Amino acid sequence: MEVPKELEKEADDFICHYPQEEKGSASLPLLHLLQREFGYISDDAISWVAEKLGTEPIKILELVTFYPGFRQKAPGKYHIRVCRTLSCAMAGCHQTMEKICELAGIDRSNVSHHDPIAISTDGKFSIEFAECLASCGTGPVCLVGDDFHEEVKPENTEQLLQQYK
Amino acid sequence: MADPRYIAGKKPHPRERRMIFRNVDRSGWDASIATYRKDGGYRELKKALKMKPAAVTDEVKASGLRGRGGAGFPTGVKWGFIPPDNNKPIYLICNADESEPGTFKDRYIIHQDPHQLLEGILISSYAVGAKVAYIYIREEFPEGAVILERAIEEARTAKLLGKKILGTDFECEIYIHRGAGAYICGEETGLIESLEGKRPYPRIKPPYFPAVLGLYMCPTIVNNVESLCHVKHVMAMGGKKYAQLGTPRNTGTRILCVSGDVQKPGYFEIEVGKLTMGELIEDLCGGMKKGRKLKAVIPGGSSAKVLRAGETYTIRDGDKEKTIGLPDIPMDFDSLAACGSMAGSGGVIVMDDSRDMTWVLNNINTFYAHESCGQCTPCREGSLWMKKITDRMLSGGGVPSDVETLVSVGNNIAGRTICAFGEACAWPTQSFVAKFPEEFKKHTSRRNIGKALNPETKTASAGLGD
Amino acid sequence: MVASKDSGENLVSVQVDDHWISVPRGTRMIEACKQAAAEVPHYCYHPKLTSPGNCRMCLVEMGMPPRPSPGEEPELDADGHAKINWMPRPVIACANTVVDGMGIRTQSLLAKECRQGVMEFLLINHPLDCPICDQAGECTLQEYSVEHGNGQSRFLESKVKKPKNVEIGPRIRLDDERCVLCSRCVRFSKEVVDDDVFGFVDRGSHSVLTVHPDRKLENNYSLNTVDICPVGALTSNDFRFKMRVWFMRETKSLCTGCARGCNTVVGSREGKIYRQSPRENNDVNSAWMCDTGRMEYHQLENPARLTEPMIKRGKKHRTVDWPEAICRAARDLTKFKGEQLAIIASGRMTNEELYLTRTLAESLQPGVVDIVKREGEGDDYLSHCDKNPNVNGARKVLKIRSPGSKLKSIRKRIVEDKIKALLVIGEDLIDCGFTEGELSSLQCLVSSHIIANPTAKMSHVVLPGAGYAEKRGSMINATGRLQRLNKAIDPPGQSREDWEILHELNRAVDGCDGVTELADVFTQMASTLSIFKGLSLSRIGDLGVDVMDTGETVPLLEREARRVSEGLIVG
Amino acid sequence: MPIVVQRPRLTIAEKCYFPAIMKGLRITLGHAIRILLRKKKVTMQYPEAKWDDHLPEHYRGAPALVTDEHDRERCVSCQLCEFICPPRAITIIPEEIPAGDEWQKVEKRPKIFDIDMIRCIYCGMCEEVCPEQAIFLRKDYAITGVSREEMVHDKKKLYEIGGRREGLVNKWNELK
Repeated sequence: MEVPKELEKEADDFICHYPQEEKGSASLPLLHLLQREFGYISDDAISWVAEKLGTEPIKILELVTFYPGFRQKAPGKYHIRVCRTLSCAMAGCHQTMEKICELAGIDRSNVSHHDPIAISTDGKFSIEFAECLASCGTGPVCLVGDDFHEEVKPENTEQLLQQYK
Repeated sequence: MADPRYIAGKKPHPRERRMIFRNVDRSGWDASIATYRKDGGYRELKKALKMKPAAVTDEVKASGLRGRGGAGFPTGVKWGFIPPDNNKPIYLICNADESEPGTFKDRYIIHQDPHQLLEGILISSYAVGAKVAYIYIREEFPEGAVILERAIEEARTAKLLGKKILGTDFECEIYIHRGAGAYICGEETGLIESLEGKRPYPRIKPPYFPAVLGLYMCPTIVNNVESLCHVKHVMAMGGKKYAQLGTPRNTGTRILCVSGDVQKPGYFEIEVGKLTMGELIEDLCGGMKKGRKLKAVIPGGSSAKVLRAGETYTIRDGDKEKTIGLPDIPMDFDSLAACGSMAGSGGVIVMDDSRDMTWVLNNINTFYAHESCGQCTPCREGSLWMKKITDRMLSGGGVPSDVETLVSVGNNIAGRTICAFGEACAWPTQSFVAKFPEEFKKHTSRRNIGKALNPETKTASAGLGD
Repeated sequence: MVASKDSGENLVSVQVDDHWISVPRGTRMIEACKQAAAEVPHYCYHPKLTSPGNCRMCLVEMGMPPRPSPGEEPELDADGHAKINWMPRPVIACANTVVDGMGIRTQSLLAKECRQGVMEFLLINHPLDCPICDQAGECTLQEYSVEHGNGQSRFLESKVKKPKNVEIGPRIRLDDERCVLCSRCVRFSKEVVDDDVFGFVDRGSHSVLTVHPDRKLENNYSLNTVDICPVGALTSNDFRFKMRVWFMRETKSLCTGCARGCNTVVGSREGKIYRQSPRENNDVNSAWMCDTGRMEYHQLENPARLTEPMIKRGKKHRTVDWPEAICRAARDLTKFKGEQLAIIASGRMTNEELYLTRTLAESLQPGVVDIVKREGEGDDYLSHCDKNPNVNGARKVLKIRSPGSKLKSIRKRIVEDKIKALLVIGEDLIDCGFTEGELSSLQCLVSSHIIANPTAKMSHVVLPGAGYAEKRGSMINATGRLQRLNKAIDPPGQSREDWEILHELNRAVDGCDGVTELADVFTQMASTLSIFKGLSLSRIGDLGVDVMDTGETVPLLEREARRVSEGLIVG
Repeated sequence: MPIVVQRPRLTIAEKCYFPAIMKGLRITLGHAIRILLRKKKVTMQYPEAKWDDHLPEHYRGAPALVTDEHDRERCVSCQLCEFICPPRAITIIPEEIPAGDEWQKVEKRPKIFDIDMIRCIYCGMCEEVCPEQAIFLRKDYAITGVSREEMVHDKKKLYEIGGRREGLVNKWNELK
């Protein structure tokens, strides 16, 4: 794994946000950086962060597996997270999910707790359910990468996917 | 300050009293520091810096401001817990990990008025003596993090951060710390652990009270976004004057977020207790959807106990006791608590008569099973068990003993865990089963065994904690 | 209040299950209950580790005396204690400390319900594989489920599947389905041996204990995690599937791997040792021991064990009976006196054996007596760099000033043909630099060993001795503590406890030594040597007594004491 | 707590034993008459004739190991039978099922399982204690041999006698 110079610089800046002897605090920021750069957190990335922060690799693995925000496998080019919590579910997020999968060619039959992400056959889209995205008044909502979309009813899904080419 | 004008269609309801949300949906408003300052921003910071820190805390105490994160603990009292003889650094953490389902107020504050939050944080840091403040923002707000980052840069350029703020000896740095999608990071000690780069396992209290042994074992104050914004308004109005807003033990304004089966879901800033549930649903949200009747309301985020339409409650009104119905409940901390639920984080979820309560509970259980951190036994094992029972009920495998088992599992969790998550995951089960027994019986009666009553279940639970 | 009158400055009165007791201020509730004989069940709590309070098994009902408003007298009960206000919520007994006037109920309905609830939660996803699990018989999950469990399961769902039979280090296997996530192993590794390799991955009900694939659990103290694991999640490869614990006889003894003298429990059945684990002694080894020490017992199973006394005829050894061997050894040795004779004893011998060697030396009058030095690597925890378990004994009993210093001159004088006879006890001289040529030039070489070795091969008389777990005796460790070694199994074949061999030799040389049993040796020793004054073998007790001040300290114990003083652990 | 049992009060008829003796004699006489009339046979010409076909299901003959319907070894060598066995007739040495074995999931099996039939008293405790339903008392009762060694049933012999027994066992049950 090759970590670009600028990224390393950015990582060092993050480490400075915390007291010198509490470098471990920068674990989450560093993992975010690496996920932004590589799309997911690889085993190498875990070792890199551990070394950078002078901690045991298991301590980083603990975090990566705890937080659903970190992925351990490469997602599609656009990663979609559909909110499945109560208000969005009442607004029809499951139908939205089904429709997106249908349009993008994603088979979710094999997702499990340990592997929640399903990827389209062409690798363009990947999708997973997320817990509350905190916009319950405008459900169903979803995140495509860092873009937030509100009121993604099944009928709006085609338009949504077309924004990502 | 002139009265703000709002974007067409987003005009606040006349019953609202906008303070925190004053600039939300305001026409001609943006998140820049220039706009904020033009509107009188950072004046309260200047005012606070002229006072002694203790005096600022006293103002907050006098205002009666209660934390808006969920527990409703008085903010000024919390600040007062920092040991007076402390010689370790003090930290302030802004809890922007808004993850209680049904709550969506922080998003608007952060997106549209980040400087209000920064000002609140600076005033509070000054009051408690913190030189470093962290904003722990949830990962699901990537844009919010960018906006806050930009706002911090602007504030730094304007010498509102760093050393010698506004020419005084006050120094403070604010850093953004992004979470990574964990509800438990909303629990203050869980948040602190997460900030320390560990798994966000909440700490045991005693001995780890954050105000004494918090971040890096130093005194730490953790406040919700909305609470910190209120501090600015407390400074603007003065504590005593602020305390006149709302009702005596429930002062100020608060933002209610309504979602679910109403005509117009949305956010409403109201004076605490000056509005009833019925008014909220009928007047502010435009009533229930056409042809539908109100069935149930979760008044304070998904962990609050559900209230059933048609129920009556006995609450104290001064010295008298009175009996009221669901629509008459004033939306304040004490009244909702008296009705057996809680004001929590202000997320009101409304359900109409088309909803199957087992399905609703299953959705909530799925959330809590997924979000349990797994540190302590009852919550780790119980949350998934409850989800599995409701899963089975929905897919037609319910057995008569399930209802009793569900409640007893809930009872075995609530009050026996390290943090309040135990209650949060048990209360929905306890209240739903108690208040809608007929719906649960329907799924466990011998007649319905083998019939999957809700085709959505499969999608609903797929991939989440089976 | 009555209680505060008779309690000292640092004592507080606590009511446990309706009885008032006095405990030191700062005592954890769980320890107070223990003192009141109301044992509170627990999984995650361990007195030597910090308390995370995660298992929730020790929930009890707690009450406090009310805080009276100024000027108001507190309401007193019949005993003169302030009335207790019981709290509606249970609290954990492991992490909370007592305060004066506190009440604890361990048997109330609430406390019982809590335990039953937690027990049920722990069992729903736990596999029912007690017949296979090595922990069965000493598993707290088993024990508490009998005491506090439901008797039947209400769990109709499928259990969570987790990794099984995971190799997490060279000596340990992990079964995650059995794990109750108490985090004792995590805390031990981090807090006691500074090897923070354990961690939990995933979350909620799916949380799994593991190590990073690149960073295994291989420190020399790893097997302690197996001991403290309250269930069968961590099992020792060495003990795994060898023996059910209920068959084993437990003998309190010592590890003789180094001069630390860690207190141990040896588990054996029908003449075979199956495991050796640490026994708590807060003056020696806390509750731990190193992996190397645990494995020591395997030397006793060496296929090259000597099981019969032998005499060399020509180039070959032939087996003889004990009287013949002893007689021959005594006859040969007594031919030589003074400068012609040397005795090389061992720092692995017990004080009693050393004492009998001393009396033998008094009769034989050898020119030199020495022991073999055994230096190795020590660490900052327990393992000592002196690998002889009883050098201090040799110093005091055999009066050896500088162990091993005379070996060189012995060699020299053998070559010079000045030393013609050698008595070697428990040491392989070839290992210590002697050559076969040197040994073969001796006219008389009598040696005692437990395992066949080149020295035995060169000896004219070979006397098979007993391994450390096959004999009794006492030793003095590096910090000057006199401790007792106990016999777990019989020595194999005709081999004998070394003190008996030496006793027989003494008798053959000198006629009578006034000894009929081991305790007599100690009694004689106590009357001769001042440091043993007033002691007897039985008076040493299971935990030993300090007899010397060596000025040495145990790094691990010092750190532990510091953590106790900081209130992090109970100790 | 001791339980005090009241001695029953006997009637005069009971105290003199005579009716009881008469009752016994009547039964004996009845049997004698029936045999004389050849209505019932009580002597069997063992070993030419055997009881085998009449043995009840719960008959306690030689203990033996059984396999399940997939011919999988049921015994996990928990050694409870060895523990409970009153005459100490059972000797078990467990072993780990090596990696790669088809049934590795169970992890443990007996390497050696011996029952000394000279010691065995056919009490059935082993069957009762077995948590995996792996050991059963079968109908074989005529266990003979010409040497002590022959009287020790090893694992092979025990499976030979035991055969197969169907039904789900804990260790293969995914739910357990």
